[in-house]
Amino acid sequence: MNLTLKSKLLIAGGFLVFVFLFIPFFISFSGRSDFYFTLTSVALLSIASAGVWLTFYIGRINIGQGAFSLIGAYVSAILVMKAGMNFWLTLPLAGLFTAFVSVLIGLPILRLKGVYFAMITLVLTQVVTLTALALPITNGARGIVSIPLPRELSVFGVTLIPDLGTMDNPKLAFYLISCVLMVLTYWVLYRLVNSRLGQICRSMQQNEELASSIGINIAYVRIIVFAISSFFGGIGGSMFGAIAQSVYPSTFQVKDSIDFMLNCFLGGLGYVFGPLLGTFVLYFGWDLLFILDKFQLLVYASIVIILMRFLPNGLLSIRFSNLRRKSD
Amino acid sequence: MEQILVNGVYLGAQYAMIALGLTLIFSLMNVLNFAHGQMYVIGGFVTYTIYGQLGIPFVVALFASCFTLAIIGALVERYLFGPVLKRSAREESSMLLAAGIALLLDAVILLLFGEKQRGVPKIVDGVFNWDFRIIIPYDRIVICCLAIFCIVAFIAFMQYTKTGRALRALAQDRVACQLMGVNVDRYSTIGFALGALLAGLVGGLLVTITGVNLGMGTPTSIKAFMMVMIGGAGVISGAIAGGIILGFLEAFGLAYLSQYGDITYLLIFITLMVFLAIRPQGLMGKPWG
Amino acid sequence: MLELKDVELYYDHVYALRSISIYLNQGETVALIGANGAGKSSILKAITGLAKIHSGSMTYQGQDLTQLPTSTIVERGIVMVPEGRRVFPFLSVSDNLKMGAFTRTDKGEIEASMESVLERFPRLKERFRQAAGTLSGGEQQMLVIGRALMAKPKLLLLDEPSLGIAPKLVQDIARAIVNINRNEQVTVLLVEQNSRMALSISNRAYALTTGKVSISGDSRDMLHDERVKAAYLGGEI
Amino acid sequence: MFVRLLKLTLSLTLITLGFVSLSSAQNPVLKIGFVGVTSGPAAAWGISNQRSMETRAAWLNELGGVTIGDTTYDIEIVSFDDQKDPKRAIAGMEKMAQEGIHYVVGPNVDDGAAAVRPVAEAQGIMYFPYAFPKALYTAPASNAVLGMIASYQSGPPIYKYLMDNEGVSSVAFIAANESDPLSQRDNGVEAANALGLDIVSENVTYQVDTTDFVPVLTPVIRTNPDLLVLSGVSPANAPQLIRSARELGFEGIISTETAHDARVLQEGAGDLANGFISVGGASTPEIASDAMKEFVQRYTEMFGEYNDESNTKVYALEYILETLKANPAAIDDVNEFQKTMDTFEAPNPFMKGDAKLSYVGMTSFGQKRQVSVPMVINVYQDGQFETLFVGTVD
Amino acid sequence: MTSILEVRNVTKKFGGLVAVNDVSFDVKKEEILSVIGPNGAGKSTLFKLISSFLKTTSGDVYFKGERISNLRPHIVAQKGVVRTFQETTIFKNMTVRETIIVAQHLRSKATLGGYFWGTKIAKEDNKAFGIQADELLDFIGLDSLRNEVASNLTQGNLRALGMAIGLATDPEILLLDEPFAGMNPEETMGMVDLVRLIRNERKVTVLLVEHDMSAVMSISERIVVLNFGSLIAEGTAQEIQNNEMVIEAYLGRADDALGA
Repeated sequence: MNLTLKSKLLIAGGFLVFVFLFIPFFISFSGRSDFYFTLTSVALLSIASAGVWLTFYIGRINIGQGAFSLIGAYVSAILVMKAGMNFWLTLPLAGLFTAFVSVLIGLPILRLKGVYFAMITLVLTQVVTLTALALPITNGARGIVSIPLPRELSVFGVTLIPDLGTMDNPKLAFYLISCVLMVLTYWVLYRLVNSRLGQICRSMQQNEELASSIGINIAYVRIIVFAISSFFGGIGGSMFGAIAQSVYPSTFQVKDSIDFMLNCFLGGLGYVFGPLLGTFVLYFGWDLLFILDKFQLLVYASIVIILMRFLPNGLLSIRFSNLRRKSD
Repeated sequence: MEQILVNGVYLGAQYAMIALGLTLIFSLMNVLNFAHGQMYVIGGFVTYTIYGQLGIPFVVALFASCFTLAIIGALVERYLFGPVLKRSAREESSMLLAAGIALLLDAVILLLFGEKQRGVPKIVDGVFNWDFRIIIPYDRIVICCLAIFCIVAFIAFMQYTKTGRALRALAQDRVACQLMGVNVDRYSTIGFALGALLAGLVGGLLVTITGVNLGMGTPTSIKAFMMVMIGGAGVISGAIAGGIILGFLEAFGLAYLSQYGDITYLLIFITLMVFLAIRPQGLMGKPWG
Repeated sequence: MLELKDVELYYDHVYALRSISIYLNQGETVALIGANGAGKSSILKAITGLAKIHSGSMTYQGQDLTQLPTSTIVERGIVMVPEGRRVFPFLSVSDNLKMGAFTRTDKGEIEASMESVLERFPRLKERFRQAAGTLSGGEQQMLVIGRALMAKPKLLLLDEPSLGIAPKLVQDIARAIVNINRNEQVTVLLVEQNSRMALSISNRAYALTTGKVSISGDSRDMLHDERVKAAYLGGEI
Repeated sequence: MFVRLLKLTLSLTLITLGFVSLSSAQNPVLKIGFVGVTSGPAAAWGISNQRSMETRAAWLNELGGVTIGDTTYDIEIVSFDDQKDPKRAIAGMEKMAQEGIHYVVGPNVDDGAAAVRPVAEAQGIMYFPYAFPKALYTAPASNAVLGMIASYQSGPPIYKYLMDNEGVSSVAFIAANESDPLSQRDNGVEAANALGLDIVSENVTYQVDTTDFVPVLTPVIRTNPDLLVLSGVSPANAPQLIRSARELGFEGIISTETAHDARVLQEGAGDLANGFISVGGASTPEIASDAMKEFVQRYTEMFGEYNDESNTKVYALEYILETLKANPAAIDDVNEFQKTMDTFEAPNPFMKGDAKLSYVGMTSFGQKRQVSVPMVINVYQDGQFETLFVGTVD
Repeated sequence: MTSILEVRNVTKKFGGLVAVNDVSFDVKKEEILSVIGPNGAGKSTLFKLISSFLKTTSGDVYFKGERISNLRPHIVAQKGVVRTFQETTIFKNMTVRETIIVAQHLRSKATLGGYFWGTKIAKEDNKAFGIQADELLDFIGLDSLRNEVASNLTQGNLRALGMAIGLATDPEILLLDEPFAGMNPEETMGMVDLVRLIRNERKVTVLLVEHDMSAVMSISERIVVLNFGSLIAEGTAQEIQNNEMVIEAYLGRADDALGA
């Protein structure tokens, strides 16, 4: 697992080529254009899952990411529909607003640990859904529909993203943009985990008392990390709203929050790219099992349980346990 | 007003019973059993099949539900939770496992019992009506009394039998329990089976009033979590208190807040969040850690 | 009655016991003394099966103990009073005592045992219905000893019974241990830091340092041994 | 461990491949899609939908297939469980496009139907949702066809009928706190206002997962309305609501604008459900044709138990196939299909008499984006639905 | 010598139980002071009160004249009062070197954002952390184990690591929680030397809570004895060894010995 810089760059480069060149080629070659949406979903959901993973990194089980994704989706939708803003401007705003909300909520609840934190976040998803149902600005249960496709984004006259509404294949555009966001997210996550902040988080995950005894302001770091994780959730949700061109209180639900958590577990909590792999396997797996018709859910659930039973530390742990066996 | 109190008592009694099983499992294994609601639904369907479909007396159906769930609970503990808890360093793994089991049971329920809402014939006909101030159907009175009786019986069991005592002791100190000669593995299984049995019992009782469908599982689990959190995780008296409190909150909220739209649950949830942020151990729980 | 030969035990990578050999005769009181972390408690854990030993043998009344689960060992009559008193805090005194009789099937005689325990520790009778967690340290210590007696032990293992208890109560407990040993014909293995107390009520003793037996012999002799005093009150190393 | 996992996946793949190869037949296959909810709390909606399609498809195949233009096709139903999650619904619609499917039935709920719109329009898919938002069917939206009678269409005639025949003058609404029911309630309130009914309660809602409705209904029943409307009530909740209302002493009329299953009502509410008014298809004895009776029988044989909701849900497939027959060019071109819709007319096989299949919706949507299903208003009586009256939608 | 730390009438109650009862004493600059007492005497509680991991019921703790009781623990650490834990409290899954690098948190000059972007200050910091970590590991004698995961260390090495964590923060006063518990005589001797070295070379004041009498006697310049929450004696090793109350508290009273 101690890869040299060169091989790391090689892997990263390979991944980028795979995502941005190989997959579009493969899809146009095979004609499986339905994979675009599936993979776009994987990319966006893995962004939100990355946030959940980050809260695990400071030792908290977060079953509330759906709440933040929903907030993000609504912020963008409202800004686009009511203020006529360009979607690409609302995307960061959605993330920031979500982060702001998470700070307000995090201040009291981040003191809690274990099941208690998990339960509050689970309730949080419900609270946001119910709030969306009750508020006039979210249009209640009727949701916000017919949201126009994102307009073009240009900086100093240079068009960065063309107007998606006039494109022949917005699916490819959404796929590429989502993948860019995903790559950015995991780049941030990787930098973060491998920077000093990552070390501090790990020290807090393992022992908050000792961390505070060496002068780390644990309350502050917790809030920062929670805000970042919610930011990811908001970004993912906001993009989803843009693709579906509609947002409902049911766009993200308790089930989604639980799925985000499962993605992280299944990929492996010890690995930065665990949530990415977990999201891919779970989401794609569900799609593949589509051929099983009414046994789909049964087989899916069985596989989750079997994985959990025999690989309690996540899918990525296979690779390392093999490596270790060899080196022994 | 009288009606609200009556509604509160009825809701409280049924909720308390749901929470009891969950809290029992939590106290023994430190596992939040996400599949508790699904177990409740299975209980309902078993009673439906035996009492509603085959026409066998209700009491027999109820026992069959309890028995089925006890078996399921024991198997789940023995072959899934037990090994995973032993092998995995993270206690969170049990949460994923529980979520997976919930999914699996959902799938099994759909395949075995179908998608429709099911109901059974009323066990008692008629409605008690006191001058329109208190209106309560007789079957609700019967079920409410049965629920209270079961709660009392459960407390008595935990309080006065050797097994009950061992389970309570096990929840407090596993090692000391071993030193008393308790086979902790076997008693963990018994405890889990008992928790599942309670879920099945409530499912069987309530199918006579609310019917049953496969979608009830997850919402029931979440409600049960809330009650357990209000009262304090892993404490039997806390589960009962949590259930009764939630029952009354619902009854009052629905009566007085209904004209403002559906904000009862929003308010209950927000109150719960604030309450837990201030007092994470709940009303009667032990501080975490 | 009980014999340990060359027992070795380690947790992860840390040795707790290195080649421990001790024995107990029927009816004796034997003390294990030594500083914190010397391995005294590990010996008791090994005997009761709470910790699995890595090598060596343990026999009790001629039978091998090493492979048995704790519950079976308790059924055979080896009962341990754990360190730190470990009462079941939310159970009443009466329930705690009843838990002690968990392995017994002779229902009728359990009542009699209860009577005799309450007679021995009258304080427990006063608090019979109270939750054990509300008792004082000394009372809790009496409770755990009483709880162990409820199992009708043949061999009683006591882990630091005087720990954190007011000096006045230490006497009561010491007296109770002597009494149990004599009147109930229970063999006692006593682990103690309060070496003066332990040596004065035992027949023989082993002193442990870092997982090994360093001094052993007759308790009376050891009570006056300068080496023992040095190990406890320091001075020059 | 890893080997074991591999083996498991391998054997599963083989099994599924086996299934796929078994289902191959002589005729070319015409795939029709279904995207809807077949698991979870709302599973009943989607499953009755899917099953009615499968029953009809198997029946048609047994008769030798469907001839469109010069070719005779076997019909294959490809279904996708969207788990009532709009995100999954989009994936499902993409999957349909991938399978080369241009005609899809579903989704079953508002949010899913709204979410799949961009995909359907981009991919050239006509879809037949069971969701009522007008935005889905009015221009510029072009590819959605409402598969049943909308609440705002069936509500007014029901209220009118009840006003005229039962002397109803006050009405109370109750709805689940969810998209579909709430919009149906709002439509109902509007309609009732227009008719001059006295609305005594309209704000009360309940959680979708409520199992005990007594506390929810208590304040509504206190207002003592003549008519209690259960807006957009799901089949699971209807019997419970009816039972609770009756037990609380409500003696007026209870009605809804959605379709229900007699068996579920009987089990859940027994005699208390007598007089419950709902909207149904055409299986009531008064109007059911022999074809409908045979359909019910085949459905029951295939799946063990009939679901009365399927009365309405059998139509979408029939419309798709009949329209394709009328214009074979539409088989892979939805523009042709849309052109045909304006003039299409065919006999309705499921109804007695000379009822016609045609597309309607001009009044509600300004374009023909709704199947014309007989608006059969049923009343439940002792385990059966009886026809109260039959209306039409234009 | 001046007092660097003053404990003034500190009392801590848990419910009805008085764990620490009106305790006052001073710690002088650059001395080694031990707090001893039988199990349950309130040593650990006192320790937590000084490092602000627990809030006092009444009374205060002053560090260089400034009140530090009831502040948040990381602020107390920033001021230069740093505690160690017993061996169970480490970052289990980090290597020894990593642990020390994290522990130098208080020396960092760059902001957290700076570390993320890899600014110049952050890079310098990281470099300095590495160098200082290696130095410190040399000093404490763990240099050969620098890449070992902490949970694989032996008890003695863990204790040394704990001390190194404390030292990495550059403290003025180091509070050691039972540094000799569970060690054999050789290990204890090594640790005693290390503590002396820390004081002599790094000019750190040391306050330790300990069980092992022989080690305490040999290392401490002064000793404070607690029994049942109260301070019962204070003085040099010699004075303490001859104090009747102390002997009684430790060995039990003469009349505990009932005679067989």
